[in-house]
Amino acid sequence: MALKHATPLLDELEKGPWPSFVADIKRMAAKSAMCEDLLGQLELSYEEKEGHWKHGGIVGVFGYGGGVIGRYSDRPDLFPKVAHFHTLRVNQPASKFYSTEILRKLCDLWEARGSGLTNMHGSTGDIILLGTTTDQLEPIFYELTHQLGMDLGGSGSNLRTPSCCIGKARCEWSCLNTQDITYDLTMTYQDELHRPMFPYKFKFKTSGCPNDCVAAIARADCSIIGTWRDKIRIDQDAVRAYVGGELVPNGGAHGTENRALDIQEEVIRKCPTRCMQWDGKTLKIRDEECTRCMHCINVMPRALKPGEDTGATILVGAKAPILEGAQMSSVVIPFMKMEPPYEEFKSFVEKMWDWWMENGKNRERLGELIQRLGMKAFLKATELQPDPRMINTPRYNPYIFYDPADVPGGWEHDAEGYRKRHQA
Amino acid sequence: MALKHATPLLDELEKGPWPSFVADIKRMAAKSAMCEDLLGQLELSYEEKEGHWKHGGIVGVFGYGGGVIGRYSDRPDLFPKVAHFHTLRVNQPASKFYSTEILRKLCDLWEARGSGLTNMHGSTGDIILLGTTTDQLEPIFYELTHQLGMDLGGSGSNLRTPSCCIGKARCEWSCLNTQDITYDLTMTYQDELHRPMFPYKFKFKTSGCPNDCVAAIARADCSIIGTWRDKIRIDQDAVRAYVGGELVPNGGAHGTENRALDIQEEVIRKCPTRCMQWDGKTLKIRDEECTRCMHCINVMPRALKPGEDTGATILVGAKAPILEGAQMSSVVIPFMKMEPPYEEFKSFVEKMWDWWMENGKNRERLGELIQRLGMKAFLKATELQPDPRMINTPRYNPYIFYDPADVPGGWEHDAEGYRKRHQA
Amino acid sequence: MPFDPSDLMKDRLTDIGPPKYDRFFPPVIKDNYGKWKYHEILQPGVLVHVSETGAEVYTVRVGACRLVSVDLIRDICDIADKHCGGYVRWTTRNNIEFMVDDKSKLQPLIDDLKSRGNWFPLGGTGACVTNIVHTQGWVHCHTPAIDASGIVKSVMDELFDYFGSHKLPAQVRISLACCLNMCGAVHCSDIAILGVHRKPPFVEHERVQNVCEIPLVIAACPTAAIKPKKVGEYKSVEINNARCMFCGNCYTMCPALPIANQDGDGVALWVGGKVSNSRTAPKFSKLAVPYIPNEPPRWPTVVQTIKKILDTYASDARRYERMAEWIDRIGWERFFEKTGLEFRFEHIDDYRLAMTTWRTTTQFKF
Amino acid sequence: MPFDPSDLMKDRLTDIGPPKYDRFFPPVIKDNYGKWKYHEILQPGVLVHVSETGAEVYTVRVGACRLVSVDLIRDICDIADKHCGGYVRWTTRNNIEFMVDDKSKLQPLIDDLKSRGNWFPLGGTGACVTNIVHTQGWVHCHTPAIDASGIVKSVMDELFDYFGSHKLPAQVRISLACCLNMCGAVHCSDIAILGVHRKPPFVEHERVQNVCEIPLVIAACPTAAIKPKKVGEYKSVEINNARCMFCGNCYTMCPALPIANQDGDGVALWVGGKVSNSRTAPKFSKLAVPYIPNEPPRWPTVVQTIKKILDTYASDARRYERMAEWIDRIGWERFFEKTGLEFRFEHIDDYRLAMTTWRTTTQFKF
Ligand code: SRM
Ligand code: SRM
Ligand code: SRM
Ligand code: SRM
Ligand code: SF4
Ligand code: SF4
Ligand code: SF4
Ligand code: SF4
Ligand code: SF4
Ligand code: SF4
Ligand code: SF4
Ligand code: SF4
Repeated sequence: MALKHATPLLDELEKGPWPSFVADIKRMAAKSAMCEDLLGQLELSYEEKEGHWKHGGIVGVFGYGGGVIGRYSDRPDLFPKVAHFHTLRVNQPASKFYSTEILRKLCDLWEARGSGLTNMHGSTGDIILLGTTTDQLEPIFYELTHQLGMDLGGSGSNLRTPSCCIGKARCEWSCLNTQDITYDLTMTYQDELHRPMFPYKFKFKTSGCPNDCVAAIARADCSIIGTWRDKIRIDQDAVRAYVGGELVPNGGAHGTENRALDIQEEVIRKCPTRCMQWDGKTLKIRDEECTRCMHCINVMPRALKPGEDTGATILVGAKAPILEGAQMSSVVIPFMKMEPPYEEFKSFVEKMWDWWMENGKNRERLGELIQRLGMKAFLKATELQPDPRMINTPRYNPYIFYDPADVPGGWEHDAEGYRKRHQA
Repeated sequence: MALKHATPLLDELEKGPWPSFVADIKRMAAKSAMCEDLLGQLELSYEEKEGHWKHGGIVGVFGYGGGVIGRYSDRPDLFPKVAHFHTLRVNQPASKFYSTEILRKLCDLWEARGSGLTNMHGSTGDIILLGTTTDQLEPIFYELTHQLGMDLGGSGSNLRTPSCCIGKARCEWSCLNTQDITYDLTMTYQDELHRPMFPYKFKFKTSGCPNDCVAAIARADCSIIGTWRDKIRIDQDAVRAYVGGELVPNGGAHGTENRALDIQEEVIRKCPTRCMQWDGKTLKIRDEECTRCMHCINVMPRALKPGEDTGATILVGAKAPILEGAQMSSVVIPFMKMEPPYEEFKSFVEKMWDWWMENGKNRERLGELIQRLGMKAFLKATELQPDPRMINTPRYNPYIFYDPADVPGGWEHDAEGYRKRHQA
Repeated sequence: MPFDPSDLMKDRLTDIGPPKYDRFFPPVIKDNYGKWKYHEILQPGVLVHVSETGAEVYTVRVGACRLVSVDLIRDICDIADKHCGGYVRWTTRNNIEFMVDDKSKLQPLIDDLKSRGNWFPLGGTGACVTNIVHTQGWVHCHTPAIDASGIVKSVMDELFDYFGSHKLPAQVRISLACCLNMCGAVHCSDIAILGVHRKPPFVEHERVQNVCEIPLVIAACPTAAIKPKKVGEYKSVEINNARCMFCGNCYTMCPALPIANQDGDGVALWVGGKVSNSRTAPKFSKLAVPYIPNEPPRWPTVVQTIKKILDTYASDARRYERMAEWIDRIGWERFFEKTGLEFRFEHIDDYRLAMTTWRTTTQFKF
Repeated sequence: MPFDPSDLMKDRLTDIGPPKYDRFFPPVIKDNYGKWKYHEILQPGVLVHVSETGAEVYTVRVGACRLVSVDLIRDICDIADKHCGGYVRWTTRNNIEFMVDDKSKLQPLIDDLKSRGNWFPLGGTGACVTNIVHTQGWVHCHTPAIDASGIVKSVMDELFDYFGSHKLPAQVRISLACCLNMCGAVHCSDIAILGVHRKPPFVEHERVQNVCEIPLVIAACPTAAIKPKKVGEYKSVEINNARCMFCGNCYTMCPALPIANQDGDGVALWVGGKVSNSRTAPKFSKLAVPYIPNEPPRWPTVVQTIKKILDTYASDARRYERMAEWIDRIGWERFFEKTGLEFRFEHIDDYRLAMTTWRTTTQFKF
C-alpha cells in the first residue's frame, strides 16, 4: 500500500544489515496516519536539514507536573496528524525485565491511543511513548494505572525516573541489590518524581559495581555504585586454570577460544595500583592497596570475586554540559552499607535536597551549586566529614577560605593596637 | 662589642649546623649602624610576629622605571637608621659566574653606600643590594655603571632580568647556549627592562634541557627550554658498563658507590613512554616515541646523550597565583632552532608583546590574558599554527567558538526563508 | 471501570510507581537472585551465567533500534513467549535480551532470531561496538542540530561487523546526542556523535516579548552574550555574536530565537571517554572533529570518519586498552597523525577550565 | 670621573646591561664550553665534569645563606682567589660553587672550606635536600605573613644531614615564600613553606582616600569582595569578609588595608610539586597543612612537620620517585595516613578550578 508521502531519502535507510527504524515505522504507517505524517515530516527534515518541531507547550495529566513532553509540528499544514505529537514517559520496572503480558497490553493501549511508536528506552530509562494528542493523555494515564499498574516517570524540575544495572538479577559481581534500591527510592519519592519542587532535574542511578553498567558516574546527580571494603576472594585453582589455558580469559569478551592467559601482561601490569603478585603458583593481592577497579576480576571471573563486606560509594553532581560544562559525579561518601529501608542513605538524600532547594538558583543542578558554593558547604549541610577519598588532589591554589572560628579573634583586628605597633 | 639592640630571639638562630644569617649580619653590625637597626627591627618582628616595613614609595634612578624597590620602616622612632631601606636589583651576569675582582668592587661600593647586606641572589636572578637611602641611589648607579660595568635589573611592570641555567658552560646536556640567549635578550630589550611599558611584569628564563634547572616552566612568562628532535645518542659499551656495575648510576646522585644498575627497574620501566628495550646486550630506543623526558639520560650520563639536532621548546604564561591562580607555561612552539641573532624568536616575542600591550589590562600577566581571550587569539596574534603538542587534551566541553568564516553565510540567518520553512 | 472523561477524579490512581521489579523476573532469575557465580560469553551475543545452585541462564542479546513500533514489540513478545516463558528484557544500551534456563533451548531461540531477516542481529557483548545510545533528533525534539536514528542506522550498518564479533582491543561505546544538551550522556563515550549549531540564534524581535520571559533568556546564556534591547516598540534582546558558542540554551528558553540552520548545523565527533572504573578512572570524551556537515540520508563523511578512527584504534591499540587508554599511551599528537584527522584551533579549549588542558611540559612526540 | 651630584646627566651611562657572561668564566669553562662529555658526583657536594678535550673541572658546592654580607662575600673571594684562579659562581638555588681545573687542587679547597666553621657546608648535590629558595620575609618586604630567613635556617638545621648526603629517594626541593605572591615560586616545589594571612584586611577609613586609588583597590580583589563605601565624610571601601581568601592583593594596592596580624598569620605547607620534566610532567604543589602558627625564633612545629613528611617519604618512596611521584603511587589517602597529618576542609579546593580536583572515580583505598 503506498504511503501518503514519498520518502526517497528515508528509503535509503531501509538498506544495510542493522535493523531499520524506517522499515519499522513504515510497517506501522500502513495502519497509522500519525506514522504516515511523521515519515513525511521526517523526510522534509532530511531534505531541508532542519527539524520541524516546535517548543512543547505545557501539557500533562492532572495533578502531575511531569511525565509528558508537549510537542507540536511547525508544518501542521503539511502534516496535520502530527500537529500534536506529545510524548509520555512511563516509569520502567527496575532493570527493564518485562512479561510479554504487560508489554502486549502496553502495545494495545498505545496503538489505540497513540502513534504506536515507542522508545525502548529513553536515555534516562523510561519507556517512551512517542506521539499522541492532548485529549488522549488522561485516558492513557487512566488505563496505564488501572490496567497495567504502571505510572508516569519524571520530567521537568523534579526527580527523574531512577534506573540501575541488572545487578544481582544476573551478575555475579553486584555488591548491591540495585533493583531494590531503585524501586525503594522511586516509591519513597513519588511526590518528588511527579510534582516539580526542585530548582532543576535530579537523577539517581545505581550500579552494582565499579564497572558501572548504567553509567551512573557520568549522568546521575546522585550516583550509587557498589563496592566492598574487605578482600577480593581468590580461587587459586581457577587462577592456575586461566594461566594454564583451561579457562577463557575475560569470560570470552576478547574471543571465546581457549588460550593461556598471560597473567603478567594482562592482569598484573594492568592493575592500576600494581598491588598483585604472581609467583607462578599463587596470586597475592595486597588488598589494602587495591582500589577495586574490577580489572582483575573482569579478566578472571571464575577465579576472583568482590569481597563480602559490600556497600556503596556515593557520588554526587554528574550532569550534561548546560550551563557550566559537563561534570562527573564526585565521591562524597566513600562507603555506606545499603540495607532496606536505606534510612541512612535517605537521611543523606533529604539533607542534600534541603540544601539544594534552599540555595539552588532556578535551573541550577546540584553539581553546579556545589561548584558555586563549594564542596565544604555541601559536606557541612549533609553532615559529612572531609576525607581524602573525596579528592584526586588537595587544592593547589593558596586561596583558602579559613574558618574564622579557628582564628583567635575571628575576622576582627585590633586596629588601634596595630597602629600602636606600626606607624602609618 | 655590644650591639645597640638586644636580640635574644634572633640569637637562637646563631645555633645549629647551617650557616647563620644572624651571625653574618651581626658581624656587619659591628661596623654598620644600618645593620644594627635592622637587627633591632627584626627582633621586634620576632617578638610581635608582624613585619615592620611600609609600602615602598616611588624611588629610583633617573630615566629608569625600575630596578629599585623603595622601603621604609614603620618604626623609624626606634630604628632611625633603617627609616629608609631601599633595595637595588643589579642585573647578574648570565648563570652567575663572577671574578673575585668584580665582587670585591661590588662589596666596597655597597659597604660604603649601603647596608653591606645583599641577597645572592634574588628569586628572579638579580644581585640584590639590600638597604640604602634615597640619596645614595644615583651615586650607586653611577659607580655601578662606570666602575663595575654593571647595570640595574628589572622591577615594576616591565621586562624582568632574564636568567638561565649553567648550560653548556658546565653541563653536558645543554641543547642551548643558555647564556648567550639570556645575554642577547637582555641587551636587545634594555629599554623594556628599564622603562615600564607593559601591563605587568614579564619574565624570560632559559634552561638548556628538560631538567629545567632554572625552573623556567614554573616562573617565566616565556620559558625557553632546550630539546632535540633527532635521536638520543647511545654508547652501548657504556650501557653495558652500567649494567655490569662498572659505572655509577645517575652520576652518583643516588650514592657514589659502584653498584650494578638494574636497567629494567631503574630505566626501562621508569621511561614514561616505555619506548626502550634491553635484551641484555643492546639498548634500543624507539626515538619517535620518546618524549625526551631526560630520565634515561640522567641515570646513564656516560652512555646516553641528547641528540644533535638541538633547539628549544617555547612555552608561555607561567606565573605565581595573583590574581587568577598560579599557572605553568604552556607549549606554543614545540621546536625552534636557536641561533644568534635569534631573529625568528625575537619576531615571535615582539608579536607576543604587541598583542599583550594592546589587549592586556592593568596588572594582567600574559598567562592571564591568554586565559581571558583564549589560546587561539594568542596563536593568531603570534602567527602560529595549532598543533596537538600545545595541549594535554583537546577540549572536552562542546562550547566551541566556531569561526564564522568557515560557515556558509557566516553568522547570518535567512530569517524569512526560515519562517517560510517553519511556522512560528 | 473504564475511563470517564467527565470525571477525572473518579477512581483516580496516582503515585503508584512502576511495577515491582521482581514481578517480571523469569523464574531462573528470581530463584538465583544474588547467587550467580560466574559468566561466560559463548559466542558474540550469547552469554551463560552459572549460579551457585548449579542453575544456568543463557542470554541471547540482539541489537535493536531504540525507536520501535508496537508491532515490533509484539514480534519480540512472540519470540519470548515461544522460547523464554514469556519474559524479555532491555539492556541499559537498548539491546534486547532473551533468556532461557536450559542449554537445549538456546539453539532454537537463536535459529528463530536468525530466521527473522535483519531485525535481531546477535551481538553487543565483549570487545565489540555495542548499540549506540542516542536521542530524538528530527523525530521528536525541538532543538536538534542533526537527526539521531538516521545517523545511528548509517553508522551501525558500517560497523556491523564489529557489533557481532570480539575483534576490538576492548569495548567501544558510541553515543549520539542531537544537541549540546547531550541527553545521550555522550560526554563519557569512546566515540561521541554530537549535533552542533554554528550560527548564533537570530532574534525575532516582534515575537520575543510575547513568547519569552526576557530575564530568564538573559540568565540562560552561559557567556552573558544576551542583553535586553528595545527595537522600535518591542521589548526584545540583542545577542553579541562574538560571545556566542552556540549552546542553544537561549532557544530552549525562547522560541523566538531560532538557532537551527541548514548551513550552520552538523556533527562534531568526540573520542576517548569512558565510564567504567576498570583500570583507569572515568573520562570525558575529547574533541576529535569539530564539524562535519549534515549529509542526510546516510551521513557518509560522519560514517567514514568514525570508521577511520575505529580501524586505526583496532589495529593500533593493545588488548584491554579502551580508546582513552590507547590515546593516553600514544599521545594526542600521534592520534591525529595516525587517524589523519586535522588538528585545528577548535581543538584547543577556550572555555572555563581551558588552562587545565594546555601542555605544561616539554614532553611530547615529534 | 667621580659622580657629580649637581649634574646627573654628566657622563651618564644607561642601558649598558650586565657584563657579558664569558667575562667571568674560569679558563677551563671558557675552553670547554659546549664540549662537556659527562659528569660524576664524587661525594656529596663535589662534582667532576669531563670534557671531550680531556679537561676536567671539579666543582665544590657549598650551602649558603641567601642573605649575605659583603664581608662574607669577601671571604668567598679569598677562597676563590686562593684555589680557583679568582672565579666563583652561585647556582640557581643560591648555593656557591667553587671550581678547580685539576684534581690536585680539590682536596686543599675542600680542606680550606671545612676549616671555616660552619660557613661552607658541602652538599646540595644528587638525591638531597638542597638549599631552600626563599624570599624576604620580615627582613625587607611589606606584605609578609612570616619571616623567611629564620624559618629557612631552622629547617635547614634540622635537615642538615639530608643536605650533605644522597640518602633520599630523589632530590627534594624546598622553597619558601612569605606571602601568597609566592616570589619564591613555591608553587612547584617538593615541599613549599608559605606565609598565609587568615584575617581579612581591616579598613582605615580616614586614610583610604588619601593613600589609595579606590578603583584599583576594588579591581585588585580576585573574589570581588571589595566595594566602595562612604563612611561619614570619607570615600572608602567595604570588605565582604565572607568572600575574602586572604590573598593580600588589596593591601599591595593600598596601605590603608592592613592584613598582617600576629594571631592570624602563619605557615601553610604544600607538597608534591616538581619542575623537571624527568619521567613525569611538572606539577603544582598541593596543600598538606593549612595552618601552623608563627613560632619564632625557630618555628618548631613547622620544622617538625616538615621533618615528619620528609622522613615518611624517605622511608616509603622508591628510588627516583620524587615526592609527587610517590604520592601519586600511594594515593593521597595514604599520604595523610602515613604522615599522620589531618585531612581538613581546607584541603578540598573551592577556588576556580575546584571541580577538576574532586574524585570522580570509585578508585580509592580504604
Ligand atoms: C527523551 C530524552 C532523550 C532520549 O531520546 O532518550 C530527553 C529529551 C529531552 N531532554 Fe534530556 N532527555 C533524556 C535524557 C537526558 C539525559 C540522560 C540521562 O538522564 O541519563 C541527559 C544527560 C544527563 C543529565 O541529566 O545531565 C539529559 C540532559 C538534558 C539537558 C541538559 C541538562 C544539563 O544540566 O546539562 C536538557 C536541557 C534542559 O534541561 O533544559 C535536556 C532537555 C531535554 C528536552 C526536554 C528538550 C528541552 O530542551 O526541553 C528533550 C525533550 C525531547 C523530546 O522531544 O522528547 N536534557 N537528558 C531522554 C529522557 C528519556 C527518559 O526519560 O528516559
Ligand atoms: C626580591 C624578590 C624576592 C626575593 O627575596 O628574592 C621579590 C620581591 C617582591 N615581589 Fe616578587 N620578588 C622576587 C621574585 C619573584 C618571583 C620569582 C621569579 O621571578 O622567578 C615571583 C614568581 C614568578 C612570577 O613572576 O609570577 C614573584 C611574584 C611576585 C608577585 C605575584 C605576581 C603574580 O602575577 O602572581 C608579586 C605581587 C605583585 O606583582 O603585585 C610580587 C611582588 C613583590 C614585591 C615587589 C612586593 C609588592 O607587593 O610590591 C616584593 C618586594 C620585596 C622587597 O621588599 O624587596 N612578586 N616575585 C624577588 C626578586 C629578586 C630579583 O629581582 O632577583
Ligand atoms: C547488560 C548490561 C547491564 C544492564 O543492566 O543492561 C551489562 C552487562 C554486563 N557487563 Fe557491562 N553491561 C552493560 C552496560 C555497560 C556500560 C554502560 C554503557 O556502556 O552505557 C558500561 C560502562 C561503559 C564505559 O566504560 O564506557 C559497562 C562496562 C562493563 C565493563 C568494563 C569494561 C572496561 O574495561 O572498561 C565490564 C567488564 C568486562 O567487560 O570485562 C562489564 C561486564 C559486564 C558483564 C560481563 C557483567 C556480568 O558478569 O554479567 C555483563 C555482560 C557483558 C557483556 O555484554 O559483554 N561491563 N557495561 C549492559 C549492556 C549494554 C549493552 O546492551 O551493550
Ligand atoms: C647547578 C644547577 C644549575 C645552575 O645553573 O645553577 C644544576 C646542576 C645540575 N643539575 Fe639540576 N641544577 C640546578 C637546579 C635544578 C633545578 C631548579 C630548582 O631546583 O630550583 C631543577 C628542577 C627541580 C624540580 O624538578 O623541582 C633541577 C633538576 C635536575 C634534574 C631532574 C631530577 C628529577 O629527577 O626530577 C637533574 C637530573 C638528575 O639529577 O639526575 C639535574 C641534573 C643536574 C646536573 C647533573 C647537570 C649536569 O650534568 O651537570 C647538575 C648537577 C646536579 C646536582 O647538583 O646533583 N637537575 N636542577 C642548579 C643547582 C641548584 C642547587 O644549588 O641545588
Ligand atoms: S555494574 Fe557491575 S554489578 Fe552491575 S551489571 Fe555491570 S558488572 Fe554487573
Ligand atoms: S581490582 Fe583493580 S586495583 Fe584491585 S587488584 Fe584488581 S586490578 Fe588491582
Ligand atoms: S637544565 Fe639541563 S642543560 Fe641546564 S644545567 Fe640542568 S641539566 Fe644541564
Ligand atoms: S628520554 Fe625519557 S621518554 Fe625518552 S627514552 Fe629516555 S626515559 Fe624514555
Ligand atoms: S540532545 Fe538535544 S535535541 Fe536531542 S533530545 Fe536531547 S534536548 Fe533534544
Ligand atoms: S546559543 Fe548559547 S551562547 Fe549563544 S546566545 Fe544563546 S545561550 Fe548564549
Ligand atoms: S613572597 Fe610576598 S612577602 Fe615575600 S618577598 Fe614576595 S611579595 Fe614580599
Ligand atoms: S585580601 Fe584578597 S580576597 Fe581579601 S579583600 Fe583583599 S584582595 Fe580581596
